[in-house]
Amino acid sequence: MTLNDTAHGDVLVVRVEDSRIDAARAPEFKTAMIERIDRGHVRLVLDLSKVDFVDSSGLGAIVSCLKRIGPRGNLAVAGAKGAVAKLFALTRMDRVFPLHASVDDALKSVAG
Amino acid sequence: MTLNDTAHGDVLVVRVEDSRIDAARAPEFKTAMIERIDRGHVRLVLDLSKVDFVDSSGLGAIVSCLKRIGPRGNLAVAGAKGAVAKLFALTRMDRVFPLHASVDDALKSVAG
Amino acid sequence: MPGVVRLSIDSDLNQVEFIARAVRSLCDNLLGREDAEAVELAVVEAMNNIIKHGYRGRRGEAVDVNVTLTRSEVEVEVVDHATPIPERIVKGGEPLAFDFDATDVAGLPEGGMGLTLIRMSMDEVDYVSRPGENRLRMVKRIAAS
Amino acid sequence: MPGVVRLSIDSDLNQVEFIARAVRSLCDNLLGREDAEAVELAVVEAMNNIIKHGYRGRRGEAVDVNVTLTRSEVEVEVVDHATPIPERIVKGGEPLAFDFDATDVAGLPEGGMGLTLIRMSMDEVDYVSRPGENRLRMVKRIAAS
Ligand SMILES: Nc1ncnc2c1ncn2[C@@H]1O[C@H](COP(=O)(O)OP(=O)(O)O)[C@@H](O)[C@H]1O
Ligand SMILES: Nc1ncnc2c1ncn2[C@@H]1O[C@H](COP(=O)(O)OP(=O)(O)O)[C@@H](O)[C@H]1O
Repeated sequence: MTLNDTAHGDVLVVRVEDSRIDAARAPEFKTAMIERIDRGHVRLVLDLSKVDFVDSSGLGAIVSCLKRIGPRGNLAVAGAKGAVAKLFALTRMDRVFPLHASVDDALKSVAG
Repeated sequence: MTLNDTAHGDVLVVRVEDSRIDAARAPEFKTAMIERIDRGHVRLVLDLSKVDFVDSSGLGAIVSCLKRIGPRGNLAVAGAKGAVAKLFALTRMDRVFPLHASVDDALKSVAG
Repeated sequence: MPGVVRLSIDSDLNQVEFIARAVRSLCDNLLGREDAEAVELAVVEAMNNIIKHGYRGRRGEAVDVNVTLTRSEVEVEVVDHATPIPERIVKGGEPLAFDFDATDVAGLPEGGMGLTLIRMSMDEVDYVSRPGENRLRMVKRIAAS
Repeated sequence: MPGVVRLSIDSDLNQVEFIARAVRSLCDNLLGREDAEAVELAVVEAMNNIIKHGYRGRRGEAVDVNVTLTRSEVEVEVVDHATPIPERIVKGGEPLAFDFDATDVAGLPEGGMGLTLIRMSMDEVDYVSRPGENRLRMVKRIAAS
């Protein structure tokens, strides 16, 4: 699981470089994200533009990150498309994570 | 196996509408082609532009057609690309059937 | 004439994506992109469940997937020889997995979504558990064109 | 961690394209297009031979294909329980299938090209025949990038 970090002011943009966040990869993804949150990155944009498949375990890991952040900050999702956007809609997690077409849009929504 | 016929003067252009000419389809393909030859169509252009896979059985069926035509006429191949063009090259059948990029080019080579 | 392919992997989460890719490629000519993606999701969720819950992460067991392609439907049958899904869960009626309060972050579900997703993604789902063998049969109908 | 998928079809030429598609999709991320096409051709030729010559067109028998994906190679093993390839053909040394006279139309080969194509398409090919089981193992190495 390769994650690419870019800081934008106090927001960290994390781009997932793998094409899948599935049950095999979710634990590693979650650990890597939690590690960033615990280092104090509580305003995050998760860039899923390179991801074309997420399963319920991957989605659960994303939800865990939001819980870890809690009231201290926020997590916005950018670039979800196709089957990935569909999963957020099916599970109604799009009510929790509004889907932003671009990282720029997501940055606005998560800025402190 | 769907074949699409277009007459150009005394040349019959036969376009293969399936994406594969493999061992499962070769007998039917051969029968349909031989039927055209036996009806007197001895100048043929075989348009493979929609085909993306031919195996040795499919190639053998094309060779059979040429044999059936014999010295009475000719068979030119148009539109072979990717794996199909590669098969003609690997088997050196490109010495027997020069590969024409377009049906127009093939028509010139086969005209009586 | 239907296409029938049997696929099999070890009970290892890392292998599931290979089945996913193979099943996708088998569906792709028959189903549109969205329906093929739905089948992929259902197959992945079913296999993950078997490996995580059925075999409890134990490797070295087989998970089999039978794919049948006809003019009217794609049928995927996932077969295992592990602990079955508990009957109360199979018979659980309408799933409430996604009926959560979106404003209560701490209460959001992190799991328990797989079976609901399977039901939502496919047109027919049935589960037959016999001693030593469980079969989850999932059907996606091909949209008339 | 290697990907290992077992695939199986009935001994029916109409089923071969499904294996071809599945194997293609498994190779596609690892091999370039040309190499993936070469693997597809070799697998199809091997399966056609088993069905035509090994099982003599008899349906209802299994043809198995094991695909192993590693960082360095794609290995495809085709397994059958039919008549083996005659030893004189396996040991036939360098194939002369394509050494024909292109100007002698009547003498052009219409068959006998499959095994030569398999050898040309793959980097390693070996064949092990034991009583009741034949294994054709074919390897395509992944080009260093
Ligand atoms: N193949 C299976 N074998 C045994 N138990 C299963 C299986 N699939 C599902 N279950 C049970 O059903 C529950 C709900 O499954 P699911 O909706 O996929 O969510 P999750 O896997 O995230 O818990 C699981 O927690 C498990 O107890
Ligand atoms: N799997 C097999 N089982 C039995 N005999 C085989 C098998 N594969 C090939 N052969 C034999 O080897 C010959 C050459 O095979 P091949 O080069 O593929 O050409 P073709 O299949 O067109 O004859 C076949 O004609 C057959 O006699």
